Amino acid sequence: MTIRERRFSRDGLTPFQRFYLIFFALTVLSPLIPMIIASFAFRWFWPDLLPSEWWASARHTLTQPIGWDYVFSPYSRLFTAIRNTLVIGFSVTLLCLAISLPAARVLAREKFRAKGLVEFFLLTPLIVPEVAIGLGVLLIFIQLGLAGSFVGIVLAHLIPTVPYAIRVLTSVFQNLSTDYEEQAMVLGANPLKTFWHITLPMIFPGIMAGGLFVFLVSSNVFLLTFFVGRGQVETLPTLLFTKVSSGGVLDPVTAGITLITMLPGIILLLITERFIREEVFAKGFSG
Amino acid sequence: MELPKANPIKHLPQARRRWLGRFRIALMLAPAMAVLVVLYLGALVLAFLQSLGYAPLYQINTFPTLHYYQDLFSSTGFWQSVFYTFYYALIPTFVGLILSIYLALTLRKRFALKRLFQYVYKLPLMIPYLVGVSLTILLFSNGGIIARVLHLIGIIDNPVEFPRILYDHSGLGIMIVYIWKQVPFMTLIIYSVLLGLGPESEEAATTLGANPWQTFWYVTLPQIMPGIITGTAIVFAFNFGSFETPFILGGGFPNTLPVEAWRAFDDPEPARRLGAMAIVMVISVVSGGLLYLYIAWYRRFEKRRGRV
Amino acid sequence: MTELKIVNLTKRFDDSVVVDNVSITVEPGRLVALLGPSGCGKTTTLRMIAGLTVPTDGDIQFSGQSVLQQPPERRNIGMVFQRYVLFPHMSVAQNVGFGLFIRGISKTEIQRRVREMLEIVQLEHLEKRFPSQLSGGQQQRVAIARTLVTNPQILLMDEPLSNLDAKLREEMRTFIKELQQRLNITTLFVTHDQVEAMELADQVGVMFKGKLVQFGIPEEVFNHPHNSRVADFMGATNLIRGKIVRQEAGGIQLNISAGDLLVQSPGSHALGTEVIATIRPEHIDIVETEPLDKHVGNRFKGTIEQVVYFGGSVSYQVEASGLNLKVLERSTRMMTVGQEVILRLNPQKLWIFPEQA
Amino acid sequence: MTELKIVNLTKRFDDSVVVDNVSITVEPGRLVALLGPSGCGKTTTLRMIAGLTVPTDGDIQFSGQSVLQQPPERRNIGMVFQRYVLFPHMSVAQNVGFGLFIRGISKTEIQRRVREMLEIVQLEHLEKRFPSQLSGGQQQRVAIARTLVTNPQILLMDEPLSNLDAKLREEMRTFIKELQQRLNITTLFVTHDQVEAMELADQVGVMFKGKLVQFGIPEEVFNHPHNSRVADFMGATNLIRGKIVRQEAGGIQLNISAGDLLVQSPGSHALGTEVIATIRPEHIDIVETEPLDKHVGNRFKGTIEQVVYFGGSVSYQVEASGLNLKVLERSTRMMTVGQEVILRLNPQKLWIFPEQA
Amino acid sequence: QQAKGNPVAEKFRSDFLAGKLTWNDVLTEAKKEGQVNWYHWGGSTELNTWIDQVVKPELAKFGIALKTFRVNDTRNAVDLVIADNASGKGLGMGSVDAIWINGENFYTLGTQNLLFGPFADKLPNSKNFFFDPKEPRSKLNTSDFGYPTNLQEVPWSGEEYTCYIDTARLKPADAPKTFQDLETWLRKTPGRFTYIKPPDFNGNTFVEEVMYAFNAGGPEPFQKRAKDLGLRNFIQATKGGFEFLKRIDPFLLGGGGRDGVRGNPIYPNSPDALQTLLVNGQIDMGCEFGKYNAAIQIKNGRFPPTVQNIIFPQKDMISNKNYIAIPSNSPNPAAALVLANVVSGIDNQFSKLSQIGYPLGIDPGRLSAADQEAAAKASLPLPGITLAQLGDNAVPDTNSSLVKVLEGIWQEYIERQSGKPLEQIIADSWNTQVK
Ligand SMILES: Nc1ncnc2c1ncn2[C@@H]1O[C@H](COP(=O)(O)OP(=O)(O)OP(=O)(O)O)[C@@H](O)[C@H]1O
Ligand SMILES: Nc1ncnc2c1ncn2[C@@H]1O[C@H](COP(=O)(O)OP(=O)(O)OP(=O)(O)O)[C@@H](O)[C@H]1O
Ligand SMILES: [Mg+2]
Ligand SMILES: [Mg+2]
Repeated sequence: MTIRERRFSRDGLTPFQRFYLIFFALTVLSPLIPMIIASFAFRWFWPDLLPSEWWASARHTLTQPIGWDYVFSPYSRLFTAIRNTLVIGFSVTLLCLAISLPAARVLAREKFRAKGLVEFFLLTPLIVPEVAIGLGVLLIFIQLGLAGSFVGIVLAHLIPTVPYAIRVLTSVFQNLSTDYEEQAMVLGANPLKTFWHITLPMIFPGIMAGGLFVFLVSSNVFLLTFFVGRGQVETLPTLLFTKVSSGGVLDPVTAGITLITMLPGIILLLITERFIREEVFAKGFSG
Repeated sequence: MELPKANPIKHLPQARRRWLGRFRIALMLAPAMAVLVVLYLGALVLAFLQSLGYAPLYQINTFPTLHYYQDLFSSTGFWQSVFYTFYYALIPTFVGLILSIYLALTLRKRFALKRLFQYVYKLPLMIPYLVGVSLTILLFSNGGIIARVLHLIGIIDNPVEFPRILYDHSGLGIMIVYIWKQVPFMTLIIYSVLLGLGPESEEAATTLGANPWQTFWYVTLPQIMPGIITGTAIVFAFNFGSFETPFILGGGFPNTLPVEAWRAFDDPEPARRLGAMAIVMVISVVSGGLLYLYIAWYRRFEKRRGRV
Repeated sequence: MTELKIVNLTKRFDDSVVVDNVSITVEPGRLVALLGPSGCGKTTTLRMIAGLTVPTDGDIQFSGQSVLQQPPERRNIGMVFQRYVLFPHMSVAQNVGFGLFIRGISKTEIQRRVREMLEIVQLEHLEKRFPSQLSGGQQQRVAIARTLVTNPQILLMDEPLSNLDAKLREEMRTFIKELQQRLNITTLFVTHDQVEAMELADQVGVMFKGKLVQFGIPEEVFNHPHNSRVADFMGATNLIRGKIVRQEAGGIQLNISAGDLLVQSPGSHALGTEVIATIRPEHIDIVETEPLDKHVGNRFKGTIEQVVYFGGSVSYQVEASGLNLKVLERSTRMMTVGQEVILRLNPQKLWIFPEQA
Repeated sequence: MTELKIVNLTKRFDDSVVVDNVSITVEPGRLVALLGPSGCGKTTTLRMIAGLTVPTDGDIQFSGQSVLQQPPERRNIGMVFQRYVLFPHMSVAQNVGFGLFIRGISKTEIQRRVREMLEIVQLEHLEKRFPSQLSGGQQQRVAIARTLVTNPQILLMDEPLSNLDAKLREEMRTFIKELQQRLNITTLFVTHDQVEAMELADQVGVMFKGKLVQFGIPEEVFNHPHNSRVADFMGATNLIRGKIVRQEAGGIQLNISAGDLLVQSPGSHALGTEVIATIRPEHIDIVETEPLDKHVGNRFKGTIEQVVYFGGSVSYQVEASGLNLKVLERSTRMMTVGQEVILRLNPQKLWIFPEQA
Repeated sequence: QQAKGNPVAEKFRSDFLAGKLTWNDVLTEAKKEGQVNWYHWGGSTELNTWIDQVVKPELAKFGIALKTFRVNDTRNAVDLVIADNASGKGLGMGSVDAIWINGENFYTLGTQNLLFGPFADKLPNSKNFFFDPKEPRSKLNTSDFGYPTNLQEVPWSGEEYTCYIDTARLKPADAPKTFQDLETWLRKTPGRFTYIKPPDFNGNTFVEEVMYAFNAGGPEPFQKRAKDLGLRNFIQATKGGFEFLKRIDPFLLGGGGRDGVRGNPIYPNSPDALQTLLVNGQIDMGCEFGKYNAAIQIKNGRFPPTVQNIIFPQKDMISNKNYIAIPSNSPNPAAALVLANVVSGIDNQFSKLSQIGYPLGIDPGRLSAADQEAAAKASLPLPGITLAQLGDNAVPDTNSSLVKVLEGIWQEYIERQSGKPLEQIIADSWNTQVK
């Protein structure tokens, strides 16, 4: 850009906007630094900005693993929690997509009586608080013997995820003109083949976006897991809850687990940013 | 009398298709509906029955009784809880909305490192609230990083002098977590609506003589309203029903309704658990009702303006 | 070759009748254009033939056989959509081969026939490309190839050119004309562009609000519209009101504001009937100076009121004793505003129809 | 009335030059059309004039005053966008009144002027409607009304008709022409449709790849293209290669495949230069029988190879000793394929330009 | 009303309780069961690690896989037992084999008849405990918060409510020794102390100690069941204590610092939160369960080395034991018995003491002299005080039927600052909690 373009253009940032972006980036990123420091601390008392003794120098003086040694030891149950989080997340994603796809397709394409009612009902879980659902679901699951089981948690996670999935997928189907499917039918494809060869590949990015969203919600949900899991199934959020709910200072283990808990989200973000297209969201949430 | 010419062949496929179609719609909706009806609606119904005194699980059956609601409404703690619940839910929604709108508008500009920033700003969206809680504890507690920095530069002497942000009824810590986590969410929604809008209508306003502020106020804002409504509705509903953040960072009794519900449910005394269900019902009805009114109001507003 | 016949076809959506008792026969190997303004039910008619929409009433027959009971994938028709509708996740070759692939034809056979088809549409060099990498005209040609590769018995085209720009549209028009003639495939072609219909069709059907208003060969429809709506739609904007004063072998004598008008239009009308005569702008001659045979034909003195230069042609607005006529000429000469001229309205090019409410 | 002058205007995006050193002057009250294929930089030029895009180089002057430093909202221009861009949340009246409202004008005054403007665009009965309830043409008229109500000094229109269908487009063309002449507003009109440019413009600028290739009155540009790209773009598809063999007062003599060709085109060329001669299809005459003055003018014997009926006109493809020429005639007579004819190429309508690499 | 269990497990129980089985039979049965689900409070990384490091391999030797469930609150495990039972899952069918438990939760299981049965004296390692009711030292083994254990749980750890100070700011000599001292000190230096908020049991215990100290009769009436004590006596016993708590409320951390001016007193929610306040220098003194707590925290870097224990309040330091209980619907009852036996073994008790500072649950009086010496050696040095001092000042816990009542009074009178007269608050709480 020439100087003139920079001077007159409104495409660029104003100084305040520049400051705002930097401030925002800092609020997101800068807490990570003390968190990393905290995870490597051993003695870190007021008012020191840096620990007076580090994990590395203290770890061999004790009989039990501390700090990162503990985090990565089997005693922390971290890997169990990660595994559970992933297994639950993927199961929820698959199941949720499987039941949301047909519903979304119907909602996007068909007209029928009570459609408005169905749509409204499918979205209300978004606005009814998790505690309300959680306590009730727990009561049901206790009766069904599903409390504290994986299946129970997966089913419970469907409640907050199905509305999102349906919303996103409905907009995906709405964006997909029926022309393609009709063209395929005219070319001789029966409905099943049409779905497999045309519809599915074409909505794949949308499915990915929806799936990601579902996975994200599932891996972030604490309360339902906590209620329904009854302490028997530990995921990253419940593990972290145990650590931070005491209200004390952040010890190195908690700091470490906090950092690890961020990882799935960061990895997901890195590999999938291109799928979380703003456009998909636009349709999903502006209606 | 002349019989109407029957033409069954011609009308048969049509009739069959329509019937099949109706059946197909029901079939395709069934799985999702079933899950939600059984789990979600079932949960609410069960909670409702319990709140009315029907709980064979605890060998209690005084159905129907409004006793638990009466107890609830007559305690002052409950009304304080209601106040705090609203307070902690509304302020971050509102503040977050303003921050999000500005961030979304800023994001449309061209700037260096924009791609990178697109990743950075979405980060809080991707990680659990508890991580936000954890970060907040580290930074904002009385002996936390910020207090230490203030000490270093000589503003405070002792952690006691640092303003209480956590574990306090001011709820600042709770709101910080909410805002930190929700601004990216609302930004994403508003930004995506803005992208769908394109710059054209704003440019049109500009060529008609509107300055940037007028353009925003009269042209951009009304058009991103749908995004704002959905975003704030979801965020408010979430905050209203959020548990872990006020549970950990809140100031203790009286805390938000969800925390009170949890406390009551956690009580070994079964009768108190039924009280929890009464709280739960209040939360659901208030949150659902409010959002219904909000959206209905918005619909009417839009209808008056000829949209919808 | 297949004959396409639709009989009393009707489609009702909710309460509105979108296609109203339409009957058309497309003879084997012929191309019929369905012409009409936006929303008149053209697409709906086509979709019913394809089986994508179920008719409320009436029948559709391919070579005399009703196909109402067959789902679209079994009707063996080809349909080209307005917006090409290429499958974005498939290459050109895959798009073209899709219909064959679905029929379980062997890979080598598919390859052979796809290549053959791409040669016909002159896109053999692009077979590896994806739709997003093609221009509009190329996309449309792929869409046509994809449709034709399965040897459909009927070809349906729904405004296939309306998304192309002017230049491309003309090229594709020629291309489609040639192709259809070469393959001799029974075709129903939907458009809202008269020129397109005229150029391509063996016969033209004009639809208004779900009804088939006129059906015939292009010149007939073009020059002899059934009513003023058709006339207007076909671009015959010169409508002259008059009353029939005489009727004889040589033609019909009208009394119009500017005097008398002789029309050589068939049909018989009662004397005194109020009618509308129409003549296309390009069928009016402008004579600069009074010719010798002063009293022959329909001549009117007029003044040029507006000149619009269209490049190849010039359009004049001429006011002639109460008549306001539009005249279109090749731009080999240019007249100026205010110039006095004489208009000659060829009686054979004039056409009358009853005045409407 | 304001004069619009752009001087050496250049815009670079990243590394590509999108508008390259373009200079145009639009005289007060005149309408200039900027014509060019998609992506040639027309919109960018307009946006720079409006202030929506900052030029890399060059100047923009309104009545001699540079406006570069003024933000768009202070330039007092009116801009009509390709996709209307009405504010969906405002009624027609609110849309039209927006520019006045922004200027803080009183409510009653706004109401008066909006009503006045809506009368001009003949939409007074729709003022309460919302954009989504209007047809394309109505929307475009609202967009124009909205733009004009503030009395802009310059009017910029970016392909305002390209989203309308053929019939509407023609109507709107006339409407815009009349309006612009009535209001006498300096206008720059962008289009990729030659006919539109010809019909509307006082002067036409042709752009290719960011460069202004030709600028002049419509007839000039239409009949005398500077090079074959312009010729092709303007629809003059008959390109005849030849070599200059003689040059005299009466014209230039070319040697072409079919014999000799006389061209009365200005400019001097070296003998032996390879050139291209062009003539528009509508400027070629077809003579059915050999006329009396046998040796006068450029005459070539040919055979009709294809006949396409376009309604008002007929297009013939004629092969004449190696030349393949397209001829467009009014459809007052019809010739048939295979018929032998004589083509007459009017030397005054022929035009030559150097052959390009 | 226990749900019916599966026949195999039921037969095992009746045989075992009838003394028909040898310990080897139990081991065989346990090996068949193959695993054991132990629910315990999981808030201590040291304990979690120790269980995984020590108990797990120990059980593996018997062919039993130890699965531990780290619950946030023991109540969750109790709920699970209740829910399982309610849905008809009896012995051999539930999900909880063993719970680390005491007080109210045990009381809940006991009153609902959801315990496996009197097994404690039938374990080989029961030799390490006094169970004979005539022996006064058996009291902590047979009575849990005043509720008889009936041998349905076996002790595995003991604790004492202990306070600590940071000597960097408060010299041991200046540290309060009684609650009167505490008040004087607080009025001099307001804000330097606070206690954990009830209903956390650490908070309850502080309140209980205050009650003991301000009751003329000392701890004695608080050992009685509510029904036996009576409301009138209860008011008598608690009034002074609560008035004291009310008096110091404005002088606690954040409390305003003057009589009649209530600021925003901070009652931390948990021991962790309390420790944070101490480490940040916001308070100089704190109290919680854990004889060895300060020592361990110093060792693990959480406390600065300047922290020391003090004896406070003299003669009123509550001491108790906690236990392993087996619920009536334990899916692996034999393995649960083996677990209970293993953790009450001498070696494991010593290891627990030395490695993570959890005091012995077994009775030193039942150990050989050599073992007693080893125990002394195994225990960590206490900063500032001695084990003997702790023993001298120990008093028993409050009866579990009274705990809720105290909790309710505290919440109403202190936390919610109710304007009602104290006696009425006490009566109200009594009436809602005592059935
Ligand atoms: N599924 C439907 N439900 C209700 N009305 C419909 C449906 N499909 C079409 N219509 C209505 O039927 C009428 C005719 O539609 P159709 O698409 O056939 O018109 P068309 O002649 O193809 O117009 P265009 O030239 O704009 O494509 C329109 O008024 C349209 O709104
Ligand atoms: N903001 C931009 N950044 C980069 N390139 C741009 C930008 N805006 C336009 N261009 C490029 O500049 C070229 C000219 O664009 P412009 O919109 O001016 O073309 P146009 O002549 O209006 O075409 P059309 O007829 O399709 O509207 C195009 O190749 C386009 O891709
Ligand atoms: Mg159509
Ligand atoms: Mg453009």
